[in-house]
Order: sequence, then structure tokens, then C-alpha cells
Amino acid sequence: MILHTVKSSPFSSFALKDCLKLLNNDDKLLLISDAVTAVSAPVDCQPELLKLHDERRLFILKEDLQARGLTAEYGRVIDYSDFVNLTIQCQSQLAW
Amino acid sequence: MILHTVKSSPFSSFALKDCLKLLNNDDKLLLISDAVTAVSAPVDCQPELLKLHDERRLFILKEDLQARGLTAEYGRVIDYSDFVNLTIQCQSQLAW
Amino acid sequence: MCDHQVVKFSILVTGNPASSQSASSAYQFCSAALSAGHTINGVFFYLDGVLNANRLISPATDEVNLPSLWALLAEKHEFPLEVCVSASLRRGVINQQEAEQLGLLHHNVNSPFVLSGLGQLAELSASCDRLVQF
Amino acid sequence: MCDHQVVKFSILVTGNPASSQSASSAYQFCSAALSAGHTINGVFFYLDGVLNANRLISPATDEVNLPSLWALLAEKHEFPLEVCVSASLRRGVINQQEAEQLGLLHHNVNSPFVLSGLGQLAELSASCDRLVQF
Amino acid sequence: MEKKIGIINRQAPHGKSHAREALDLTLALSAFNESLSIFFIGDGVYQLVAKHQADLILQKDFQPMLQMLDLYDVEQIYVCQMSLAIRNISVDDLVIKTTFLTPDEMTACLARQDQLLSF
Amino acid sequence: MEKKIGIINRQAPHGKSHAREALDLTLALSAFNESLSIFFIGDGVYQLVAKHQADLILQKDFQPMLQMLDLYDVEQIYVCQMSLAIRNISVDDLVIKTTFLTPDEMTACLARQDQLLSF
Repeated sequence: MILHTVKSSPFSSFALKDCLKLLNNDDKLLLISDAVTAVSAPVDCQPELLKLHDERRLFILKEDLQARGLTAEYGRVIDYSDFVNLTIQCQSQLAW
Repeated sequence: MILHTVKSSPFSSFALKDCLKLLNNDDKLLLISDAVTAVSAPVDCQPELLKLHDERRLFILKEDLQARGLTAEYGRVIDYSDFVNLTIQCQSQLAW
Repeated sequence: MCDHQVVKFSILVTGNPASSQSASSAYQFCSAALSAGHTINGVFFYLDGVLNANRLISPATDEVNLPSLWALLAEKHEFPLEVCVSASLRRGVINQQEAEQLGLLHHNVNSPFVLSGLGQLAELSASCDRLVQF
Repeated sequence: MCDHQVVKFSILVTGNPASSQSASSAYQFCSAALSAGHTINGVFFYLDGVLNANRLISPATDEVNLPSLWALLAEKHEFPLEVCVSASLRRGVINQQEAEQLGLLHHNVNSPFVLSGLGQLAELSASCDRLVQF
Repeated sequence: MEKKIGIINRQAPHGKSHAREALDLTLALSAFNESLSIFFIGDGVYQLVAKHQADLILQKDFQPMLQMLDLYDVEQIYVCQMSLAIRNISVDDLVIKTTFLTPDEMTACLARQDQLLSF
Repeated sequence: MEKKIGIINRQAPHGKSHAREALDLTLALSAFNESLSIFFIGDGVYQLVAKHQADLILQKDFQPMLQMLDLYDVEQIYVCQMSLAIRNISVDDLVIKTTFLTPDEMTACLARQDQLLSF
């Protein structure tokens, strides 16, 4: 089980799209930094993100959302201490 | 008349797509650095690039193509001294 | 591995502290891990991450000084700050010893940041429970 | 404006010389412009571009040393290398004068690189025929 | 005659330093040039979304400086309407008063500049 | 037991230094760990296209170092087939011998690694 962390905006970079292509059935996805914009707007890959949301595998870093004045329309908003726990629950982490 | 220079790969970044949205009728486009990959593969925005090619407004920096072992399927391949002349022919330059 | 046991983290930092957020994200992650009672085995700086070790960084008073924050955290919690020497030299991040060898009069790295080889990354990778990259 | 008249260029460099190609692209553009008989009014370094002025950069022998190349080109063709001081301070790129003011023992910028304010960019912008950014 | 300079902001705030350093540059240049125009396009429009709390992520909050553009007589502030729409950002969310342009109007406005700086 | 480390190359060469510095790292780590796997995905596949002439753009040509992976006993080199196809790159264009994986195989192979480094 891999924790994928994505940090670039899906409107500027293909990192999120590329990550979703290689996501395994039990992998988790955490959006940090500029990538938090993905859950505040209707992005191309919204269907995939909503599916991850339904399966409780989509997380968004609270500090990065609030820093940008944004709110998440879906996904679970977590803080840094939850982020630490996610890295422990998953076997490895992949930074995109 | 603006010379638009794009430097990121269209497979990694939306810079080329964003640039094409704001290209004026007489503007020119020069692909440099990793953006030269755009003319060696069938990218999403190939129709727009081919139209620019037909209108002799698409340029690719030779050094950047050769450095990557790539060839251009269309567009005019130019060297740094042509690049200098393009910046003179155009009124301004916009780096993407 | 479950949440309430003590976990040993190694951290890989590859971002420029002045122009990308990723180095501060790494710092905030380390702080959170330590607050939760976990251990940081060490932080390895690579690519533009080596710029975190430049002690000449002098931001304005209303900005964060990340090299200082790293140094304080590492000293308080006794973990090493390992800076890849080959990535450093090509970015002008140099300690006294390297400066002397290269005949340079100045340097910009000092303790607790240490210039080291990629073998140290191998060691941090082998000795940790979790490796996290920023 | 046509190709065969002498054109005055000002250049804006915003890329890290060690981790992106854009600074070398700027250097190659300047060389080509000078070869064609044009003039470089000056080069202004901003954002990560200020790292081009770090004279401690010590790449391996089979790598290019961009700070040295800039210095040689600028001295040969007598144009200034202006480095934005506020962008520099937060990136640890500092000359002797700034180091003394900040109580730092070391520095890493020397001539022909000059730390200057954004007013110098305004001047380079006003005095040139073409401004080109990398 | 003074050159018309266009400053283009196209990056999301905080993940990179472009937004904040471009604003430093804009305020500084305004002392030397009275013909500045500022453009927000693409992810650059996120710079204008109100209520940033940058201190939470150890970054500098530049939004108070955005409000100084007016004091510095930088009044030509243009925002790409389509970039806002795509990102589901309402005009009421923005932290300063701006002029909204369609992509065609944006293209025309860029063509009128003598020099362009892009961040 | 030795940890399985996966090194993922996803950036185009030369525009950024990731390709070349990830290769430095791979060769160095191979002296300490015999369970390295190298992955080329997305624009990372451009690193493998033969006949780079990096000296033309003042960059270091790392392709001779790619050929050293074999000498250093780094034999698990995986390339994403789909990334090649999308970019119109033929298998004959590649500078070293690699194993081609479908996205599903790639996903499975990544899941087997204990640690992942991404460049």
C-alpha cells in the first residue's frame, strides 16, 4: 500500500493525472501544497478523485487548503499529525 | 507582435496549452528546452501547432532538439542566431 | 505497523527553501512526527534541497529562516542534517573543509549541517521504518 | 526594427543555474546576440536566477561553471551583471558589504556581479530596445 | 515615451515563490514606471482569492501587499475571466478590485504592451 | 533483509537536473544496496532516447553513465510502455536494454518496493 503525495496544481502540471494512472487498488492519495486546488474546482480527473473519496482513500492537507483560502468540496481534510499517521499506515510513500 | 517562448514539456505542464489560448493572429511561437518534445510526438494541441506551422509562425530551437536526440516533424528549426533575430522582429517576448 | 508505536523516520528533502514550499512542508512534517513521539533518524538534503544548508540565507524579519529552524530542531532532537556533497558543490553550498581543499576563501555551511556522500542516504534508508520524500 | 541594425538587449534571468536549463539558455542567447554584433545593456538576475552569482559554485570538471562564464562574457563585452539584493538575501547570495552589515563572516558574491535594487531592472528596461526573459 | 510594461502572474500562490516575488517586483517598479499593467491568468488567479493564512505553512502572506497596489497607483489590474470560471472562483471571492477580461480582450491587451515580464 | 528501493524517473532530460542527478544517486546507492529497481515513466522515457548531444546546450551528457548501470549490477530497469507509445518513441530508439511494463504491471511492481524515491 503506497501513500501518493501530489504537490502541483492539476491546472498547471500533469503530476496528479500521472499519479492516478499508477494508483493501486488500496493505495491512498494525499494532496498537499498547490495540489489542494484539485478539490476546490471541477478538474478533468474529478471522476477518479470522487471514486477515491467514496473509498475513503483521498486526503487533503488542511494547512495547505487554509493557507490558500480554499475549501475542499470532497475528500477528507487532515492535519500534519494525520499525515504522519498515513505514512505509518502505508508501506511506502511516493512523492509526485 | 509577441514572440512566445515555451520551455516545458506539453506532457508535464500546461504552459504550451495556456500560451496557445492567448496567442494573437500575428504572434510567433518558439519552443525551447523540454518544450521541443511537442513537435516530436502527437500532442493534444497538435492541430493548433500545425496551423501555426502552416502560417510560418512555429519555430523550434535546434540546439534543444539535438541535445535530446529528437527530430521535429514540423515547424521551422532555427538556431540561437535566428532566435535573436526573432526577438528583434517581434515587438515583445513572453516567456512561459 | 500501527499509529501508536514509535516509528523511525528518515526524510529526503529536494526543494529550494526560498522558492518552493516543499522544504517547509518537510520541516512541518518532522515537527509533527516528533510531537507525536516518533523519532527522526536524519534528514538528507539532495538536489535543490542542499540550499537549505546555506547559512548565509538572511530573509527579511517577517519571513521564516528555514536553515535556522532545521538547525534548532536537529539540535534539540539530536538527529543529523546530511547534505549531499556533490549536489552541494555544484550549487555553491560549501563547508570550511571543502573550501580549503578548493582554495576558496569563504564557505556557507556549518554545524549541525554536515556535507556527506550518498552512502549516508543509503544508511538513513536502511535504518528507518519509513522514508518520506518532499 | 530590422535584423541588421545594432539592437540593445536587456536580459532577465530567473532560473537556478544548477537545476534548470534556463540560465544556460540565457547565456547562449547573449553569446549569439553579441556574435551578431548586437549589444547587451545588462543582465538582471531575479528569483532563483540570483544563484548564478554564487561564486562558491564548484562543479565537477566535466560540467559548466555558469557564474564564471557570465563573469568572462560580461568583462569582455563590458556589460553589468545586476543581482536583485532582496531575492539574493533570502537565498544566501551575499557580497562583502551586505555580509558586514548583517554581521556575517563570509560572502559569496564578487565582481563583476553587483547586488542592486529593482530600480536597476527599471533602468535596464527603459534603456533597451528588447527585453528578453529566461 | 515611457514603455508600457505588462507583468503576468500565472502561478498558484505559496507552492512556489513566484506570486510573492512578482508582487515585490511590481511594487518596486511602480516607483520608476507609471505605465504598469498587471495580469492574472491561469493558476495566477488563486493569488487573489481572499483569506489566505500563509503563516500556517511558514510562508509570507502577501495579500496585504496586494492592497497596496492601489496606493502605489498601479490601477491597471486585469484578471482572466475564463481562468476564474474554470476554477470555480466567484468574483466576490477576490481580495482586490480588478478588471475582468475575456481571453480575446486579454490577448489584445497583451499586444499593447512594449515589454512583458512573466512569473 | 535488504530493503527494496525503487527509483522513479519522471522528468524530461536537460530542462531540469533531475534526470542526471537521479542517475548519480542510483549509481552511488548501488554500492550499498543490491535491490534497486529503476523506473522510467512519463517524460522520464526521454532520458533513454539515444544520441543526446547535451554539450550543445552546456549540459552534461549523462547517457554514458546510463550504460554503467549494467556494470554496477543494476539490472531491474523498467520502462512504461504506454509512456513510450504516447510520445511516439520506438523501442529501437532507446540507449540501454530495459524491461517494458504495462501500467498495470508497473503498478504491481511499485507495490513490491519498500521505499520509493521520485525524481
